[in-house]
Amino acid sequence: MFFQQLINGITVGGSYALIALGYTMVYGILKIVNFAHGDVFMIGSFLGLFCMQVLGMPYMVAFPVAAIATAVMGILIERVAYRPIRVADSLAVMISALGVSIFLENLAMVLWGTGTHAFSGISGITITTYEFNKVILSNIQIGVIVLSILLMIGLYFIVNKTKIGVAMRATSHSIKSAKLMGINTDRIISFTFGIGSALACIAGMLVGIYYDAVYPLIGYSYGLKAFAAAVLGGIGSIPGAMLGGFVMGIVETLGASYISTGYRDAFAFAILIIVLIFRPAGILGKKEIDKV
Amino acid sequence: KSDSIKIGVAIPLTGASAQDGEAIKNGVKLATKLINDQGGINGKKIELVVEDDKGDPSEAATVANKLAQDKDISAIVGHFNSSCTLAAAPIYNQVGVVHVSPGSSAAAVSKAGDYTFRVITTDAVQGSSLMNWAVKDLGYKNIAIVYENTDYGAGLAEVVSKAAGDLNTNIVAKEAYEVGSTDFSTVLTKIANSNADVIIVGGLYNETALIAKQKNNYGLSKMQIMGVDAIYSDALIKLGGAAVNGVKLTGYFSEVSKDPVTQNFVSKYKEAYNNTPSTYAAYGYDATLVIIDSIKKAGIDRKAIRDHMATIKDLKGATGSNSFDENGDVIKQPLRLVIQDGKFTITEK
Amino acid sequence: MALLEIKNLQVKYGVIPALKGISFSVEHGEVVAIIGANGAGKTTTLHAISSIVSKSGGNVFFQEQDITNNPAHEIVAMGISQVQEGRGVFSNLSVLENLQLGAYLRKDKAEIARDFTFIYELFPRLAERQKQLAGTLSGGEQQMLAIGRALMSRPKLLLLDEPSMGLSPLITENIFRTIKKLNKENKMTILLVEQNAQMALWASNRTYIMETGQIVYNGNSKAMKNDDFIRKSYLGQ
Amino acid sequence: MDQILKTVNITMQFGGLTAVDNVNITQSDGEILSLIGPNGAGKTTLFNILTGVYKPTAGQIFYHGENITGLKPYQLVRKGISRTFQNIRLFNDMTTLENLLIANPDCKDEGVFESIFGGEKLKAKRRNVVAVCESILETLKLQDKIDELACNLPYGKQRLLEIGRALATGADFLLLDEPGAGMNSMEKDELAQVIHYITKDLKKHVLLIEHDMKFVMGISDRVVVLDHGIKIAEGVPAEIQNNQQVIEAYLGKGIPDDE
Amino acid sequence: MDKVQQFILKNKKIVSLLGAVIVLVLPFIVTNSYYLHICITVCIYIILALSLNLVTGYAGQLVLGHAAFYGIGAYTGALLMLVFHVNFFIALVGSAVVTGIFGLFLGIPALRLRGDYLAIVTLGFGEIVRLVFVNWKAVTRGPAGLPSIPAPEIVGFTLNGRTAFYYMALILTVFTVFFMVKLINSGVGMAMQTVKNDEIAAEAIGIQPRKYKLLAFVISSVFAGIIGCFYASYLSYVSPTAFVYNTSMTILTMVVLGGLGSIVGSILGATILTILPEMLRFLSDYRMLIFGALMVFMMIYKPEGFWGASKRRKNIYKINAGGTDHGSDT
Ligand SMILES: Nc1ncnc2c1ncn2[C@@H]1O[C@H](COP(=O)(O)OP(=O)(O)OP(=O)(O)O)[C@@H](O)[C@H]1O
Ligand SMILES: Nc1ncnc2c1ncn2[C@@H]1O[C@H](COP(=O)(O)OP(=O)(O)OP(=O)(O)O)[C@@H](O)[C@H]1O
Ligand SMILES: CC(C)C[C@H](N)C(=O)O
Ligand SMILES: [Mg+2]
Ligand SMILES: [Mg+2]
Repeated sequence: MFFQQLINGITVGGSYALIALGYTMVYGILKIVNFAHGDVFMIGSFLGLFCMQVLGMPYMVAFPVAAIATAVMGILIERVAYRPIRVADSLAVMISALGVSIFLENLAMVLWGTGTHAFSGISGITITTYEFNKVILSNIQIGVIVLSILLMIGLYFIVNKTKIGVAMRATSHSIKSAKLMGINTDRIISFTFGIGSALACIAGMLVGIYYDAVYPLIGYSYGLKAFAAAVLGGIGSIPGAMLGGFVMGIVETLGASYISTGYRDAFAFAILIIVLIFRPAGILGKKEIDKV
Repeated sequence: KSDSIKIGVAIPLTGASAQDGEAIKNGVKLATKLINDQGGINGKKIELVVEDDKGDPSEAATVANKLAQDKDISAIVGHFNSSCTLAAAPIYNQVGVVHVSPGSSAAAVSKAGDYTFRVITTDAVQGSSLMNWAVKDLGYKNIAIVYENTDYGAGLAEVVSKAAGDLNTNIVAKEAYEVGSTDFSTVLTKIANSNADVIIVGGLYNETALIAKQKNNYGLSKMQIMGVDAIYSDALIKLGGAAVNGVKLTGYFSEVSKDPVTQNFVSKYKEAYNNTPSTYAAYGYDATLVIIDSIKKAGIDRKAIRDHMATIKDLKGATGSNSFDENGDVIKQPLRLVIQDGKFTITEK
Repeated sequence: MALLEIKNLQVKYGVIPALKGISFSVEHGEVVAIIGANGAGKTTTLHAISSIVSKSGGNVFFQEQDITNNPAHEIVAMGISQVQEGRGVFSNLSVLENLQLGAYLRKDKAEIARDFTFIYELFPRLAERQKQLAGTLSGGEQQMLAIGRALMSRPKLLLLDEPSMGLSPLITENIFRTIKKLNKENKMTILLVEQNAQMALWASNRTYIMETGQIVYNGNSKAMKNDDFIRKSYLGQ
Repeated sequence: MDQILKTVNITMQFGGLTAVDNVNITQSDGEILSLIGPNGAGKTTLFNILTGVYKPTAGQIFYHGENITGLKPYQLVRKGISRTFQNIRLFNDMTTLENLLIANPDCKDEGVFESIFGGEKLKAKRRNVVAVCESILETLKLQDKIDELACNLPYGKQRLLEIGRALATGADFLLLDEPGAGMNSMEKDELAQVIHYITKDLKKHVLLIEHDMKFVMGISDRVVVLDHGIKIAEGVPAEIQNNQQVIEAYLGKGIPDDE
Repeated sequence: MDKVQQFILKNKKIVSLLGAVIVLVLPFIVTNSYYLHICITVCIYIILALSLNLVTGYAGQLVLGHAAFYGIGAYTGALLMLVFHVNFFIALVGSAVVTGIFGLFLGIPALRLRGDYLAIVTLGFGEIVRLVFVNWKAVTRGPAGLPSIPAPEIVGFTLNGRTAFYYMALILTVFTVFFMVKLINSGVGMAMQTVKNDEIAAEAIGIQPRKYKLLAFVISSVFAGIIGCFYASYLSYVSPTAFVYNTSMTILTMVVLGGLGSIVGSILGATILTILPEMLRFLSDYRMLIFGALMVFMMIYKPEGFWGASKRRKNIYKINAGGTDHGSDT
């Protein structure tokens, strides 16, 4: 059972990781916690479903189309709700994000009803399971894990090895200084929100297909856990978000399977608190330099 | 005074239980429409005052205060979640206005006060009836319980455990999940490693559908799933597809019931909303019928309504015939249902 | 027309005016200094030119083009580069990355490499510390980095905001010599804001004096050095 | 003369970098001591060690003969050591007066119960605290900015306020890190007067870092020069100004008037 | 809003007198129990917002799990009354003590963590506390909650009318406001603010940041605990669903929307955010949709909050010391 649960944990962790990447990127650049990110994940999932169900796209098309649509939405959210108050206290932005979150949840309820929607029979992906030595693994589980690792590597490459990546890091340090380098910081910020939102959409669709469900409030618990995962790994760090997601998924799954399912989420948060007490900047986070 | 009769409706329209609140609202509206189309009660039309309690007890208290103070409101349909009913009941009872819950099945509601009624039986009734079926008639020996970690799910799980104890069967797994969970891999892996031969779900249709579907990924495709009326909803079948065929449940409402009142409800409901009613829509309908009957007989005085309601015997509704005991709890016998070819059907086995 | 021409420039912070309508110009190949007390609006002037703060009135012309409403990154692209007060280095990036960012808008790889060599010759300390995070450099080192970074964009006009702040006499001297050298040998036009009036007058051709958001005096730097009133009020002699 | 401060072989390393290398300095009673040296010489680092922000890699610090190595900044304040920062660190959301009030021991040691339910005794105490702080502000010519938020003061005034805050702690030993940075020559003159007042009238001790040689040489009794973390010279201003090593490392030849 | 603010500041005495009179005679004017209930709810949220404002607005420690303290207070009070049959007023003290201890407990990570890291820890703490309420069935009865919590009793006299609860809530609110105003303008309060502004500078003037952080956490949680106990008795029922993450976020929104670090702000924020959703009830299904949009709008419109701390202000410390100044910003 242990290995099976481990696989289960890694799969959940993979979806946390994908969402956490968005949190981490936005935080890294604007130092704000985008509380609406979990709901962007939900909308992304719905948009994917919409593409396949209503527009009849095959999943290979629906994935990029929905991801782009979600990216546009993310960019729009930043424009409307965050940009006007970027210079204000970061708590103001956080509350604005909370407003966006409430708005998106209720918008989804108005658009798609309050109920749960299935992906099966719509996505065209059938779940196939493979059994190795009593451990069962499905094609989608493999997809979630592989995709999240690939996307992380890609993102890490973008941020650390490309010009736009350096510009992102410069913007994250000081928008004013970055502007004086000739960086179009608004565009960099939009780009960041776009990427983060697209990732959330992909996560939303993978989760939707794998667990075969999406509903308007699904972003709440995924968002919360992914946020915690991003912090656990060291917010602002891309490999950190990844690692945080997996650790979180594995810990909650093992805790639930060997101790108590009722306390499942408590294990996730307990590991977060314990790790932070010993590593205040998260597992891979860098301590901020504070030269006096 | 006014030429209409006001009935309050306090249900969750946003939040995790919104889907059920919506169903109840439809049921209540249908009952109201039917009576209004016949000219209302003594020439007075019924007017609904609908309030959202979000499924949150604090909010329920606010809503209860709002409805209770409105002297024009004769009676209230509500609340849905037991926790909300328990938070709101003291307020209604203090003011002295009847509320009929269409969904709160927790044991504690029995003692909530003289003005508290419900058209759903307590979990104990359905829980033991379900276990009798599972153990005595179907012969299951090892029971796994999967329940939502709410007042409802935990309460039902307790009732089921107790019934299992009385019947000398084993509970081999008892696993909780948070409402809205989509990942049941952990729970199902645990069950796959127990030697359970049936899963009793203490939760609602959405999660039940997911459990039914996901269980196939863990080598549990043959596993029987059983539940109570909370899973009776078209959504279960829509979401669960083929995976929910064979799911067995107890309940009071069935679309295919031969009962004319039920059939009338089903056909009118389909006509009005273009989809099939869930069990909660039916309860909402019945709660309204109970109130309408009381107003018809006793007028709009709040106390008089209560006094009449306490005496109601065998009032025919969509969920069977309603009679109340001294606690305001409804007395009725559950049906046995099974899903066959994507349809809820009545069964004897 | 001059390289840079400011006409009736106004800036407000909230309701408080920081610039009350100033006009001045910088010719090709000149070093122009702005001196004045704390809070006079010197930094604000530079920020307004670079479009870091929004203007409430007036115009800025650069190479005869109205750039009043262009966004900051376009202004850099046109060839105006600013060394911020307090340096504004990217403390979480390495010295090397900071310099690379200076060349953010450039695509000419070979020329960039040449400029790296030039800057490392100008400031050997930076060459030694390429991998160090800029945030841990000392004040003087950061100032060198900030100037070096601004030069990496090969600006036509370099705006310098208090380059001597917190620097040792030797480094201050070096930096001012560098400024003169850049002006002479590389034909760079420089607008210099400075508290150290003595240095400013020495390094510049012309000087403006600002007080509470206005230009109150301007003249030839050499002449001003010998002006009794200036000596008394601004040079503390 | 009494010795206020003495460091013994203070060393500070950051990774591979030795920012302060075996430094021994002493300061006697009544003396204004200045610390100069090139940028990155380790002056601020030494201040951070003296005020407990960093723990030295090696060496000891004695204050009035007592070993204070490793004490925390807030503990050192209670021993009478206070400082200002190279990069101004005021409490920006608080007013000028509040910045001083909270530094005053009587104010910051108020208890919760006392502050809510305190009666006449508390009032009297507070009256005294306010009077003390207001007089400091007067000394610094900041009295007309008393209710201004600290962040809204001009830069030069902010530097003065930081000195005022250090004074308000009641410390006798003030470490000032580039107090004149960003000030014009008139403001620097005023600053020099303030420092004189602190040392000569209030009989407090000042150790300062400064890059303005006119200022340093005018005010200091003695000067210590650091370079690459090493003490390369120390002596009275005249000696230092003519020290060849110091000129090469730090002072430079100056810009001739006619250039 | 600015004009309103100025007007009120100018006519402070009259406005406060008028306010006091209205508040005192309210139950005689408003006989509608729903409105009175809203007023009581407003009081509850004012206390929650003020207590959160102390730790977040003044001491600068972002807390996303304030509802946990509220819940701990409610459960402690409920259990003391139900299981140990103690009087409400003793239960109130019990709740204060227990939540205070938990506040101290949560304050410890705050000593090591900064900003958003602390925020997520408090969020996690809040979730864990909720899960304990849900799963520790032997004590809390789990999700079923604790019904039939008695109303307060004074010398054999039960205070269970809406009016009685209103006055109790009012007294608690007035006391809290009094306490907070005194505290933030005292040495203790100013020390907390220095910690928010700059810990290194605070240490450099002899303030021990950890002491004041802990103090802020403890005081903040004590007040949340007290009002939690009141809530339990008022509603006569507690269940875990009242103390969820959403509640914490609502309280935080009140504080920020009102104006971080401003007492008037917290009071305003709590009042507006309690009443606004009630006024939007007519929108039924679109209520929360509009509410979310309004929240964004209000934040954009006034990022510093309705009553952001004004730029120039007087300090009460000085006034209490016998200074002649009469203005104050609270
Ligand atoms: N972001 C801001 N918000 C509000 N007021 C500001 C802001 N920045 C500057 N000011 C005010 O504008 C005026 C001009 O400031 P500025 O920084 O341009 O002066 P300066 O001449 O550069 O002074 P210094 O020599 O101190 O650098 C000052 O009164 C200052 O307090
Ligand atoms: N926290 C730190 N981590 C790494 N290196 C540091 C740190 N603090 C200081 N340094 C290094 O130590 C050396 C001394 O720095 P310090 O700030 O003490 O110089 P300083 O003499 O005060 O210079 P300045 O006059 O420019 O302020 C510098 O090379 C600096 O880069
Ligand atoms: C949540 C629902 C299933 C309602 C449930 N019957 C209750 O008693 O709360
Ligand atoms: Mg300036
Ligand atoms: Mg220094």
